[in-house]
Amino acid sequence: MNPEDERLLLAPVERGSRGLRLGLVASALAAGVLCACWGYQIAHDLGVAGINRPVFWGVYITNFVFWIGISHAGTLISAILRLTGAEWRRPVTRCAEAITVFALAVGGLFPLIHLGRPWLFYWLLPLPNARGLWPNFRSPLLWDVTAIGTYFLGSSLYLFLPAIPDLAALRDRATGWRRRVYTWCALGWRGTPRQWHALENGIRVMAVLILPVAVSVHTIVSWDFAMSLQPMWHSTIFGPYFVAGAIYSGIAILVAVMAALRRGLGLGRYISETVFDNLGLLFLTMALVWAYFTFAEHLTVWYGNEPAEMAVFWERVSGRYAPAFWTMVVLNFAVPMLVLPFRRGRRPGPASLVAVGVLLGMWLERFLIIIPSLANPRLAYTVGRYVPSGVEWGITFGAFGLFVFLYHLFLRCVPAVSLWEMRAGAAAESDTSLAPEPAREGVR
Amino acid sequence: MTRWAMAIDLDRCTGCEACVVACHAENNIRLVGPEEAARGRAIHWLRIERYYEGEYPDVRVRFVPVLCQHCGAAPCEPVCPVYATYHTDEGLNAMVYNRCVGTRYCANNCPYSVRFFNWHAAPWPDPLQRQLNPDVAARPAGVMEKCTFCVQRIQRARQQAADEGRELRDGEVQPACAESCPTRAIVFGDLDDPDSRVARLSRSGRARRLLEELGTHPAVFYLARGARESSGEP
Amino acid sequence: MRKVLEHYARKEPLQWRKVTVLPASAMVHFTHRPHTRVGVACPVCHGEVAAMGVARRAVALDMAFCVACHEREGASVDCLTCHH
Amino acid sequence: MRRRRFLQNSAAAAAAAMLHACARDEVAFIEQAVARSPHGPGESVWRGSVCQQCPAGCGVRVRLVDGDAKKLEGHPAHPVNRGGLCALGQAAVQELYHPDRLRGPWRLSRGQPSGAEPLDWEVALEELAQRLARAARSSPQGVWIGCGSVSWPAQYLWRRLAAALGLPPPVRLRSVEWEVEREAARRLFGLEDWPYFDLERADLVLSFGAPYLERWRSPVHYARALAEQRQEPRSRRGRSIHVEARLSATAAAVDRWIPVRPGGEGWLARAIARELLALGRASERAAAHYRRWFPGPDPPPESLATRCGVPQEAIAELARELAESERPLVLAGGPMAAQRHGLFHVAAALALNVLLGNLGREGGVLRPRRFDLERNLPPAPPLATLAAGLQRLRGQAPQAIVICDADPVHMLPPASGVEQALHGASFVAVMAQFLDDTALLADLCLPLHAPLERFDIVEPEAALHTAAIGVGAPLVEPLGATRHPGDIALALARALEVGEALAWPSVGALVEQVLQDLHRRTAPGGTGDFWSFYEDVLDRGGLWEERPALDGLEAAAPREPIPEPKLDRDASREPSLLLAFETHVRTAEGRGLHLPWIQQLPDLLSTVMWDSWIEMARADARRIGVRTGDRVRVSVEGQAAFEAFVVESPAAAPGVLALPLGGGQRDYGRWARERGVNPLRWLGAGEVEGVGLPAWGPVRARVEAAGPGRAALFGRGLRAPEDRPLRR
Repeated sequence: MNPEDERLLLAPVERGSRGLRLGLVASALAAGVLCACWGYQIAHDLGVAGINRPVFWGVYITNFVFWIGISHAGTLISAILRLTGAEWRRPVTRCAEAITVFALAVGGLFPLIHLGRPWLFYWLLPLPNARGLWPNFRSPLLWDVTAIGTYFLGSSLYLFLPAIPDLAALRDRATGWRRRVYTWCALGWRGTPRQWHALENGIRVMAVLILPVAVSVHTIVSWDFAMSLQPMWHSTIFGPYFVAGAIYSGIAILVAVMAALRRGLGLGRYISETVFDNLGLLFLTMALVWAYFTFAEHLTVWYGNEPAEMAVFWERVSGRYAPAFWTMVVLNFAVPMLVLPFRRGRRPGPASLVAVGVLLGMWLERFLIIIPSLANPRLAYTVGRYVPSGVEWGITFGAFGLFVFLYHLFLRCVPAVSLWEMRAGAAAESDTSLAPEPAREGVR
Repeated sequence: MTRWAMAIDLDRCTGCEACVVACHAENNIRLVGPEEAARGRAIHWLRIERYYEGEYPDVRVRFVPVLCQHCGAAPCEPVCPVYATYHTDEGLNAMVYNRCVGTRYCANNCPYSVRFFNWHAAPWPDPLQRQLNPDVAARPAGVMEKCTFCVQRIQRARQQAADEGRELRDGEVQPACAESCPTRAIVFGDLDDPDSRVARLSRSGRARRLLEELGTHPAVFYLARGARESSGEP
Repeated sequence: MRKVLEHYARKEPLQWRKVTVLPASAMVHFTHRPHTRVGVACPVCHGEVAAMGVARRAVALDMAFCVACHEREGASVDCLTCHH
Repeated sequence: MRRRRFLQNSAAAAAAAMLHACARDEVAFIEQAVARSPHGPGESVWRGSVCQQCPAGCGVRVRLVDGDAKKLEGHPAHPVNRGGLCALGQAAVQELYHPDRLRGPWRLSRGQPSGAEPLDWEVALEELAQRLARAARSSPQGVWIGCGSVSWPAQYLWRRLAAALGLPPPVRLRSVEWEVEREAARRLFGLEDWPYFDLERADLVLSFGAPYLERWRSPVHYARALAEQRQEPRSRRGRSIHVEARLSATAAAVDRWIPVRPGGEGWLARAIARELLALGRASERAAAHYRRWFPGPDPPPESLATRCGVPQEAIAELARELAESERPLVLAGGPMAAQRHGLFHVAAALALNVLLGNLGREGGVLRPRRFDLERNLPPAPPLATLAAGLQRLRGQAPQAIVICDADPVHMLPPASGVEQALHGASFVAVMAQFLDDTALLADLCLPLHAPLERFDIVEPEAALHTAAIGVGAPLVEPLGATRHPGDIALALARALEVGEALAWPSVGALVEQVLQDLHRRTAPGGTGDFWSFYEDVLDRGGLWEERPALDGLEAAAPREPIPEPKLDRDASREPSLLLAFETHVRTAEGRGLHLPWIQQLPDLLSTVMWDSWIEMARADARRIGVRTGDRVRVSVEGQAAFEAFVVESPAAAPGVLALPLGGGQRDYGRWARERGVNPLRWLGAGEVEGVGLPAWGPVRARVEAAGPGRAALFGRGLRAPEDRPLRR
């Protein structure tokens, strides 16, 4: 790790670039679409969305599940990689963890957007009040609030802890108000062995803790559906199915983001083809796991031949939602199977294209889990239809904008690749003693 | 203890939908215009479901008036995060508009699709608001609503009985649908009183409950079409 | 008092103003009957009107007030008792 | 307590000022409430009244709170409805507070949007009186008065006014099928009224087209009767069969539906009669009557089966069931009565009752019982029949036309000539609650009280085996400057100086006089105080006999044969047959469609809200490439006609399109304006043979796809999941 590397990695933070500024403005505008649409919706009531009876949940909940799924990229993957001591993780962890935090922030917005009376959302929190009323702890939605809250808190910490040494490095180089901010953020980091020891312990503890939380989050999200009586929702495998899907979509966005960083920030040297090759194998594995769950889920329903479930099944497979269903199968299964098994397919270019396809496919998967079930209730008289409205599309689009915007802000504040971890990695490789000893042991 | 329940005799129901309008008139159900209705936002706490059997020329039609079944084990209740819907001591599935934040989870978890959402606030062009029932709250936008078994009538009758220092009599409380029904197909009363009409009808051989196999324990009994002599009815 | 006489002179009905109001947005159905039947004294909610020069709202009629009394007196605290 | 007493006193002092006060601030509100509600503000009061949404005359109870009507319920003791109240009846309270109700007289300019101007009642009445006087002077035949009001005082006072002015009697404005059914009853039973069909005690009910569970006589009464026929207190469940070309709600609710070819109903009845005669079920006298009504030779069975579209064996089976039944009953009517051969269809079906010998018997066809309200009143000639009225309209263009409480432009086919006559007349006055299709063509529009705002008597047209009337009193303050149509007649009589012939100061006084007469007659020896009787009648909302009576009824001596259709070959090349039908709330009159509760009520079978629709077989829909909810363009006999939504029905016969009556008003308030299609504008089909009224009925039509649409359907699912065909 030489000063040249440091300069390159710190460049987006310290100097920025035209591309970054442009991206920031463009994504801010897109995020503005979300704000405008949501504002309009609050002013004109939820009726401006396309949801109706019986499709009470639509694109908003699709987005919620999608973004919460995406959030499994980071923390979960980085924690696994850290705990298993995979060396190639070093350039990956930071940007993966950031994905988690921002995807959670965006995903967490959707339950609010979808509320009939969003200004009363605090009633879902166990706050003391004059009426002596508590939230209903039996409701999976409350589990959601708890789990997502915990996960957000945990993954924020998990992003923040390993960033402390880098923040301190930035503090040392910055001037003016930036220096004051970085000083505050760095929490007095001086790089003493005691501090390194504490940090290493903290990161290890967080990595262990965050894993079950991450698994629980998407399990609980799946239970929003599985705990209900709706045909094709009431399924025991929804927990693992959703977690698998979440990790799958998480890897997809990780691949896409890393490819973008590699190109946009010129980080090819750090985010190497090896990294993509390894990630690609993981990606392929998750594609297989996802396909296995999807197949199992549909096969059991089809074989069971229960009338109410079959109505949903046929609607997905050959009815109104068949185009979406088969697009999903192609994007999530066929394409990855044709591309990822080959080393050339796992190179940044093709892999990121596959990843974008998988993201779209996973969005469709969430949509296909939610809407056909709601549109085909048990009492067949009430069969429904759902066409998302402009406001819903605007908010969906704006959510991507918001995510990109937050990510851009992040890139302007913290180096996308962890300086000290790269340094530690390099040190480990060349076996010089530049990096502090504890870091090598603990945070592999 | 009282446990409110309803029996609907499908052999008497002709599908005239008088109950549907009576429900609107009693419960201040909001006016949903044609555009919104086309988007699936129409609100009818009570509806007559019709199912065709067979094809022309050999067709039969079944009618099922469907309203909130006030399930003994209601799937809508546990999923509400704020207790806006819960079970009362009298077996009613309560919906508290004040408390509702509008997650619409209850509606998704209702196998009978009898819960409705206020996508917009209610328009009452003057002087239409003069018809509104003062005993029933006008719901704001963003909350769920559904059949209450005309709880305001239950309250009114109970007050009346308390004023007169007596217990409620069987048949004294009639929801708007039951009261309007031209064929007297709807019977309402206390299931815990073994002599009430509804309790006796619930024991009939013709009595069924809707989607009973889901274990929801509905409080609405449907009496199947056909002769009643062998059904052991009063 | 002068105002009352003026109204009388103009043969206009007195313009009473309601001071004890439950807004419609509270979606509460209150009737006096069950309360008077069990002997809840008027001042409990209305204050000592006789002792007031100008009538004013004596009690913050919020849900905490209602629920506290209902619990104290053993009246129903079921939501549907008042909200329907 | 003191404050309330004080309020009451001050309210009493201010009562007069408050009556028309529009300021609804809290204080005025409370005072009004205290003044009018005996129990104080916010308390409910229940009063009796009578429903006028249709001529059935159901008794109602009205819930009043603080002076506003809140809810209507059926009167449990009223013999017509016995506590029930139909959808339309329930919705009357919404009509009362409809924001587009006419609240004052208007000078209009024949459908032109410009030139409408509000008038004072004095000016309006003055003008109407002058116009009537002028027209009567030039030619009494040049004045044409039409009356569709179900209010007896309105009818009586307008008949009386016409007689006093030497004008022809007012014309009864009813739909075509109503008149044809009535003509059939006249010919078969010699009644100038409806017979009563004792459905409750019949063990087999066979109905031909009559939508008696939806919109026929009193659907509330007959629906209850059907329910009782199936159950209490019988030991055996009665059965019911319905014959109709389309699966109507009635057909769906009875035990069995027998689909016939459109226009085949009468032939099915003839075929059954043939079997009955062959089985020897009919008495000789009945058979003789039958032969004189239908003197033509019986077509051979196979020909009859072809004409009605029902297999021979099914006909024989049906006849056997009827013959073996102890108390069979046959009903007939509905839209089929308005067809060219409507009289044949209705009469052929009703004549089966004669063959089955159930006239004047329990569970059969009974003579209706009525209070003769006019027995001790100054005489007034009866209303002219619609046929006679239309003939007069066509014969000589009237100078002045007055329409009372009816919308003939909407409910009669264009061939009736009403619309043309309205355009041609030099003066048109319309009394209406809403700006309907007829009122749009008026020079002068006089707004009417809603039923709950006025004194009234309604004689139930349902015609029971118990005499009954409904009596209404003003229960709410009028919404605007409106009047009772009878009071308008009284005011005109005074203005035209025939006041001595109509000597009542108001309709209320007439109602009181009639009740005094009834008090004398129903309480022999003058027992009881009249005023307590009066209060009691107003409180109950009517007066009725407690026990039904079995009044004899005989077949009328046939004077002329019922005209039978000739077999004409269908020359049209249009592929489909388009017919119109009625539902619970969609009738030829179109009444009720101005109310949101009715518009948003899902049709029982199609579940359509807020619009008209075309019902067709799935195969037909696929052929032209449309699905439920898509729009189609319909052309009738080669002429482009209208567009509508398609609803596929598993019960629709191939090649038959069906369209509900009632929609397509040009105005009629914000919720009905330009909504749906009025089939009567397209389904004109010559003249009803033997009745002389413009017929409407199945016409040849063609449909083609007109793109996707956004139909408001409440229940898209047609079949329960377990009934869905298996997919492989």
